[in-house]
Amino acid sequence: MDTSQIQTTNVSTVNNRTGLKSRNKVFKVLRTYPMILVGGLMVFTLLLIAIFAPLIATHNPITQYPTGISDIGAPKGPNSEFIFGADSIGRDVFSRVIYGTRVSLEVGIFASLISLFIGVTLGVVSGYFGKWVDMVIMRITDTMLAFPFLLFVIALVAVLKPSITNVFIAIGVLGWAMMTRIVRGEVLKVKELEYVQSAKALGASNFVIIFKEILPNVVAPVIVMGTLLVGQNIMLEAALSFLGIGIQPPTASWGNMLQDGMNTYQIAPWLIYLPGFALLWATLGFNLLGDGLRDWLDPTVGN
Amino acid sequence: TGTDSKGTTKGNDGEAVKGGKINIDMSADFSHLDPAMCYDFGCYEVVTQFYNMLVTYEPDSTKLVGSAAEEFNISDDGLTYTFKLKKGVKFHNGTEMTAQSFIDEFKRILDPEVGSPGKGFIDPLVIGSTDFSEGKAKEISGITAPDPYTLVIKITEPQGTFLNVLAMPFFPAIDKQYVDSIGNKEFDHKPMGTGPWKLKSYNTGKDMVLEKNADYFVAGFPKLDEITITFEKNAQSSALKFKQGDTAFIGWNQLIGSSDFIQFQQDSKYKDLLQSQTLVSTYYLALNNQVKPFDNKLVRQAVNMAIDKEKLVKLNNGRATATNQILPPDMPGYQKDLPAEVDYKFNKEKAKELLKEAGFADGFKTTMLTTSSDQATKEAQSIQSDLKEIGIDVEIRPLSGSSYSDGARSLKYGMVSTAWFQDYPDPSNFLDVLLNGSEVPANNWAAYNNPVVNDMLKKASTLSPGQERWAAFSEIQLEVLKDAPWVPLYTPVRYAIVQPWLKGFYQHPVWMDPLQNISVTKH
Amino acid sequence: MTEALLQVKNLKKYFPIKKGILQQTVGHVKAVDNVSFTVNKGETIGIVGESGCGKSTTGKTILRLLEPTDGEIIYKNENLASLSASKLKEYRKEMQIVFQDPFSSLNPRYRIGRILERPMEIHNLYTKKERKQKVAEILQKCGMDPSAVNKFPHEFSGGQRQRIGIARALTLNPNLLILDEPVSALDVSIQSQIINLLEDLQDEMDLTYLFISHDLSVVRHISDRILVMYLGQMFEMSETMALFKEPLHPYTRALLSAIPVHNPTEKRERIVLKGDLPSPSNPPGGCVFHTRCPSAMDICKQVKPDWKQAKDGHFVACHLY
Amino acid sequence: MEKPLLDISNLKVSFKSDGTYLNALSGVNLSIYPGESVALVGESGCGKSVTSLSIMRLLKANAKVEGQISFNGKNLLSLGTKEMRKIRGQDVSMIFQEPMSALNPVIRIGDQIGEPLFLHEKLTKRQIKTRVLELLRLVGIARPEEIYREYIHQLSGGMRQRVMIAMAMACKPKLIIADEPTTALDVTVQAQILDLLRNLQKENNMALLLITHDLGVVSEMCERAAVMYAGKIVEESTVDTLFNDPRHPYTKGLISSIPKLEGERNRLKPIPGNVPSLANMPQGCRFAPRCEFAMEQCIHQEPSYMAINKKTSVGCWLERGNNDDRSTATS
Amino acid sequence: MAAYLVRRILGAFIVLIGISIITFIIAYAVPGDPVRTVVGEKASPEVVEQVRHTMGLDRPVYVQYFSYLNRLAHGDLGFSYYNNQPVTHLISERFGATAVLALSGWAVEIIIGIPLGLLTAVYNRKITDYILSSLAIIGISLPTFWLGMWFIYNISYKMGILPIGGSGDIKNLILPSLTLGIVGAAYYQRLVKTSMLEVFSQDYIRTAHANGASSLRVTFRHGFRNGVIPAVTYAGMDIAFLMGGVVITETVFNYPGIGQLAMQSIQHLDVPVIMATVLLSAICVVVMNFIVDILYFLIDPRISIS
Ligand SMILES: Nc1ncnc2c1ncn2[C@@H]1O[C@H](COP(=O)(O)OP(=O)(O)OP(=O)(O)O)[C@@H](O)[C@H]1O
Ligand SMILES: Nc1ncnc2c1ncn2[C@@H]1O[C@H](COP(=O)(O)OP(=O)(O)OP(=O)(O)O)[C@@H](O)[C@H]1O
Ligand SMILES: [Mg+2]
Ligand SMILES: [Mg+2]
Repeated sequence: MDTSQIQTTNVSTVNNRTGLKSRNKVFKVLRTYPMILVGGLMVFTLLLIAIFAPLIATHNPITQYPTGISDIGAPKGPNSEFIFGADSIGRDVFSRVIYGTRVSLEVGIFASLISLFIGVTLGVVSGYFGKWVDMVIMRITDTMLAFPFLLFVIALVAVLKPSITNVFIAIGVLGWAMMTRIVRGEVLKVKELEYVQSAKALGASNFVIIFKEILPNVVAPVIVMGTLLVGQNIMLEAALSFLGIGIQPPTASWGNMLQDGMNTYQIAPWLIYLPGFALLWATLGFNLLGDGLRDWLDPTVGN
Repeated sequence: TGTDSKGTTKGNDGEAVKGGKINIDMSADFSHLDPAMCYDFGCYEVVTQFYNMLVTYEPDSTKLVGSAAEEFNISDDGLTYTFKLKKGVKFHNGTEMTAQSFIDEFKRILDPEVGSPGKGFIDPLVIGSTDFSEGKAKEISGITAPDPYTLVIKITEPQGTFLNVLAMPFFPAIDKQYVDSIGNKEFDHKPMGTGPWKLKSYNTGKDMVLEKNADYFVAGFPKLDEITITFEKNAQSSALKFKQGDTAFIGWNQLIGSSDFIQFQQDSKYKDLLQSQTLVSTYYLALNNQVKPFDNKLVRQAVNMAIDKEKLVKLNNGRATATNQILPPDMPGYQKDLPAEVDYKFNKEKAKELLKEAGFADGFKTTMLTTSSDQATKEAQSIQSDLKEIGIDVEIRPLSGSSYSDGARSLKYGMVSTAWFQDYPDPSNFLDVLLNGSEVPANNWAAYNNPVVNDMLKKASTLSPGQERWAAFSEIQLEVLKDAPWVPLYTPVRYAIVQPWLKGFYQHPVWMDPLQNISVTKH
Repeated sequence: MTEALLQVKNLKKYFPIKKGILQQTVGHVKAVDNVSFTVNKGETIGIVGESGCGKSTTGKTILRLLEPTDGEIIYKNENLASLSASKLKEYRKEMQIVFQDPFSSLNPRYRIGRILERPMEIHNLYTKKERKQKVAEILQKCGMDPSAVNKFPHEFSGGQRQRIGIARALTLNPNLLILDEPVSALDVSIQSQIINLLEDLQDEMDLTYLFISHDLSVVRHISDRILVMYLGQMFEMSETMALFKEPLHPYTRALLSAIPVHNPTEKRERIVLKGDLPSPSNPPGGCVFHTRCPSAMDICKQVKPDWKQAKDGHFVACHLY
Repeated sequence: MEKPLLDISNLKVSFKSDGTYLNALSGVNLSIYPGESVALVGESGCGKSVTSLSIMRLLKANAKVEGQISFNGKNLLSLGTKEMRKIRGQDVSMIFQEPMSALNPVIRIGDQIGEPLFLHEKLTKRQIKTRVLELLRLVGIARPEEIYREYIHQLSGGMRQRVMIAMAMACKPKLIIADEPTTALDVTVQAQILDLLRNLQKENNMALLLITHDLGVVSEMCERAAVMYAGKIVEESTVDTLFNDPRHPYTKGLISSIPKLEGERNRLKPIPGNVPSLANMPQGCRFAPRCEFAMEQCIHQEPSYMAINKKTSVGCWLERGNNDDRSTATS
Repeated sequence: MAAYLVRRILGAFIVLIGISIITFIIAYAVPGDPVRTVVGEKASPEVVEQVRHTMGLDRPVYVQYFSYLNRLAHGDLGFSYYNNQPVTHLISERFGATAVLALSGWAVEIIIGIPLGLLTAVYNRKITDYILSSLAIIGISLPTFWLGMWFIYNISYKMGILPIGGSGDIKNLILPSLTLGIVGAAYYQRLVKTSMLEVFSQDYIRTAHANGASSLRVTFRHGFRNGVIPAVTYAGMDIAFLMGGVVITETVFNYPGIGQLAMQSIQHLDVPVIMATVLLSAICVVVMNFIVDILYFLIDPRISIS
């Protein structure tokens, strides 16, 4: 036999999706894709705020302080007691925004997880098994995509009665269609790859092929999509709350705070500054993170 | 007697201009334009512009005077009502109004096909109404027209408020031929009556244009040529439009938004343009008297004492006065000074004691149904936090439209935050309608059923309007308050803001606002 | 005496062409049409032909990676074509496939160790420890350092990946290896390394190869017998040296003459075929090659030639013989 | 002797990646004379395409190019964008490997072929069309009128490559660079295309730079050939000499590692190891780690590239002792 | 092409059936009694039952569904429970308004989005790209209702240039369509940028350069058409987005369209109208998708064959 020296040189077309081990590589990715860094930091601060909300908040978010409103019911502006002012029934805006972070993240993340779960399951089944299964699932997906999403969610929340659980159930249960499409497309691509064919030739069952060979390779688009979904869902919750069918009081959510603020912003603009900023921060953070991840993970985006 | 007279306005001194057009906003589209179907404040406002009832209220008072009727007469036994109609009154299409025009509307109200909510007001009270509605008779035997300008209505037992009932917008003159030609459903959005205004155009959900009825039977009215009503759901936008001088007034069932009201009040430019009117209405919290823990009187009293009504007034920007009883101040039978034992004053300590006594030292959990408007949720949250202080955990359940009323009727909720506005100025409209055991669950959302009270109500209803009747109802109210079935919260004060160049605007305590009285001055 | 390991009889694989409103099948791509041959133990059969002629499909159908439309695949007296999935699993250990593209043949998510242990996991063979040992052994055999187990596929060059791909195919000790253009994507200097490796492994492990390639020089080098395919059909089959010495089918001749020879001194006469490969969904009638055949006769347009033995062990489907 | 049409001297190209520059080409020298056909052979990644793209100045923005490429006396590397544009498609044109992706899927074939004519020759639309039809016929397309209106996906692989050739021929350039024009094609089609290309080149007396990794193609098509390894030309010679008397161990290795089509089937003699990556270039001779003749010197010092006789230049320490005429090639 | 069309129509039809089933289920599950909405709060139980029967609401679900389908097929959407108007009338009045709004919102998206996409692609990783892309991503992250309120307060009220909400005039359309379009514009920007970048890396772009075409010509003649194809595909789905977006925009601007009607009917549990608005919006999406597919056909010659 030949005495070929085996040196493991890096092939120049390095597929940098995997095997991030060393710290150097992390830094490299962050340097090349600053959006991941910025978005990630923004999201990270939100997570910290959500976790440590009781420590950060200065007031009880649902207590109505008599000092918060004037004699004719006008909310008090920022002052030494309420640093970002009080709302129209005398609650501390700052503390509510802090606690609202929890709600927004909860809705954003849980709803996305539901969508992800349904979307990935259907997408994999549809893409992998093809034929009539695919036909049926894709028709349902088309149908879902034909619905004006917001309208549909509104109708469903109205049916389910607004509550935090129902909001994320409605958003999550209705929001899977796009995910299904993406995952299906990805599965169709991966399915034909030779390592999947090899696994088949080795006698692997469908279960093993799906879970061990295919799923790990659709993780990247799912993560990207999932991140973007969280941002979208946070916005959606706010929109629902703005229309009065989202998170119900006294629970604070940025959306219902904004709604409250919208009615009074001419005399109490501080009611929309902070929650609006928080909402922008969150959606921006998740969008940046998602976009960054996409640039990094999705080779079809030219760079 | 003249039906319409000058309005009581303040500060509008300019010289009135003949004719002219104005724009106003309305917070929502009208539910119905068919008088037989209309039973809410919104549509009352507009239906009364197109139609004339037999009788109506004098401006700024609760006195009934003839409208389409020239004069009327009630027999001594209180069972026969005779109306002499005005002659030469024409519908907008030129047909003449006769007594039959009213009979036709009564028939429509009783017709199950139409499904009118006004039916209960005359069936079975009017003789022959039930037979007609069940299809056993072709005519309502109790309503006759001896001649085209005379209408006679006979009722089965004396009813002090029957004339008030007839003033409700259910019972105007209609042109049956017209209704038949377009059908009941079309009629609901193509109104045609004898009223001061004609419908010029109507874009559902968008706007409605009213046009002067030049042949209106009261000479000189209406004063304006045209009124454009825009449905503007956004209160702030409405306020901005008013500030820009685009709209003539905010009122007429359009509430001034909370922050806009504060702004108007704080701005000297607008402060003087505000007009106010205390409504004959009570906002209250109906406690479910039949279900634990509110079946316990002590608990109900505790809740009565736990709620800070002044805070609610504050949340209404002062556009309300706290109240301690069922009848509103402007309703006969109202008691200025309640006996101490039924005047539940705000007292958290006492409330806690009562709860303890009732066996709920640690409080309990309950639900509160409310409408989904911003103001309602604000107040609900205030009540929620008050009750929290005595240990009661309240879950707010805001519902809109008919899911709200269905919810209330289901008696599933511990508390319902609601309000009642008078249909007519008589205490029975509150005590009988809202607290009679026979009204559970239709209107009696507190599920309050006290045989003693029911009995007293039956007796009082036959009394004709006057001191005796008012006293009887005062007594009933005291009896009710002992049981504390409700928490009376406040009496609303309605504010309107009117451009300085507008003349003739006023707010009426019952419901009809005087669009035909309004005119503009040079500006 | 040679012992037949695998017998392919009248194998057909048609892919439906769907068209119209309800996607009815309006025709078929006859990717493999009536292919029969026998593979003897220990030999290497080469399959050559131009792109799209059905080489890969033949290979995949034999392994039932594609369901055969018709025909028999007889292995150890068992017809694989009609075996149930669970029974098939047993035979899958004994036949393996190596693909062309070294970049898509390894799952980028797993380390090499995992990738090589997976086949044994699937078949529940050996303990964990034994598996690791086995992997190291095989890697060594394929000319790789055993330390490779801790690396990811992307850390290797194309040639190395192809070695790993071969190693994976060997973990289950197969008898038959289907090699679907295993060297086409590699550079010449690496290609020869792999070819040598394959030859060594064959000797060492007593393997039988079905070697698919479009590169005639490679096929010539490695095969004992060669099957020439065109548009899903068998055109010629013979012992390698015989075929190159005296190709019978006009297509084989053209194919041979079209190869650019890298020795400028031995310029040969070239037969340049006219036109392009016909569409496999709509092949010409008669002999499918008649549209491009320099020696086409009238009969070729009408009648499909039979598969016949023109010389000893030299089969051809052509009216010339 | 005639002046070269194209003269590349000491061409260095490096790509910026992660802040550092990787040398893809480190000093390439190559000349092409008018009407001559020259092959550039080498394994994948050795820099063949980079060389061709540098001539056209079509490298990506992350490339740094040094050295000199003179074409007809002009240094292409110092031309303005506008002047360079005039040369592209008119004086020098290119044929790419994958006609399917190198042609625009949404522009009609006729319009694409007409593009260089439109850009460089002041012709009317009708004139362009006539010329395009002529070109289509020239490259052996049977139904030019129809094909003119069709799109690229409607053609077979061979036809597409013919279209590519027609487009490259449109302005009768002095030099055509064909970057692996037949790699994507089947052997029988490849033979047709090579025939066509050779004939057109001869008839129009154009110079041809043929890039390929297939030594067979080289011997059939070209007069001269240059062998590249890891960003350098290691040997250059006439085709006959190159095959019969390869000098560089790499060239020898290449030739011996290819299975023969004739004669005995002997065991192949592969070149051991792998092509080094750009980031890990060996210091001395780049081929040293794989070279069976490697000496101490090879590992430390890069051999210079020089002509060892009239026909051949080699960059190998082994040849230092036995070069025929001791003139070093342009460095 | 004909077969493709028919198949496409068939597919769309199946989707429509799916839509009708889903809307029906939702409407059926709506809490509260629609009969009450019709007859009002105080009607007697007999009246309620009577009306329930007339409305056919006492029949089994599937019978109700099929009669619904049957009526649909005859273009009969029933009458609003809330105000008794024929639903077709309610919808047709508002549909035009919404269509105008959605289309102008779409125009805003295109007019802002595509040039931005082109610019950011051409100046990829340059300062222009960074600035414009940042703006775009902020645009995507902006809550629609916030933007709308901001416009009303600052542009309509403070500056007094444009009317505060309402409809009927071009002036009424400007702010709502900007609000609707700005968020979507950012999507187009991203889409066009991504696909243009991909196109720029394609071999045929290199070919165009090799032929001596200028950058401008390469971008527009060779790149643009390929680059906008994904944007065209997106346009179909975008309609679903716009139809959802109008709910908020119309609410904020008091613009009487389908979105407002939908919100209102959900609040009033006006089942026939809920069903009709959702159905109509979905039909719009299906039809637009269909049109987009045809457009796709015309732009991308590759598809017309396969
Ligand atoms: N899954 C499939 N569906 C439809 N047609 C197919 C499928 N797989 C292959 N074909 C068709 O079958 C024919 C034979 O394909 P196959 O891949 O076997 O060719 P091949 O000889 O391996 O070609 P290559 O040298 O390009 O690998 C081709 O015409 C191809 O288009
Ligand atoms: N834009 C670029 N950025 C970074 N590296 C590049 C770039 N273009 C080419 N390279 C690198 O330059 C080297 C030479 O590439 P080139 O394309 O010239 O190879 P080639 O000889 O044409 O190979 P092939 O036969 O595969 O076409 C390769 O290592 C490649 O990865
Ligand atoms: Mg193949
Ligand atoms: Mg190349």
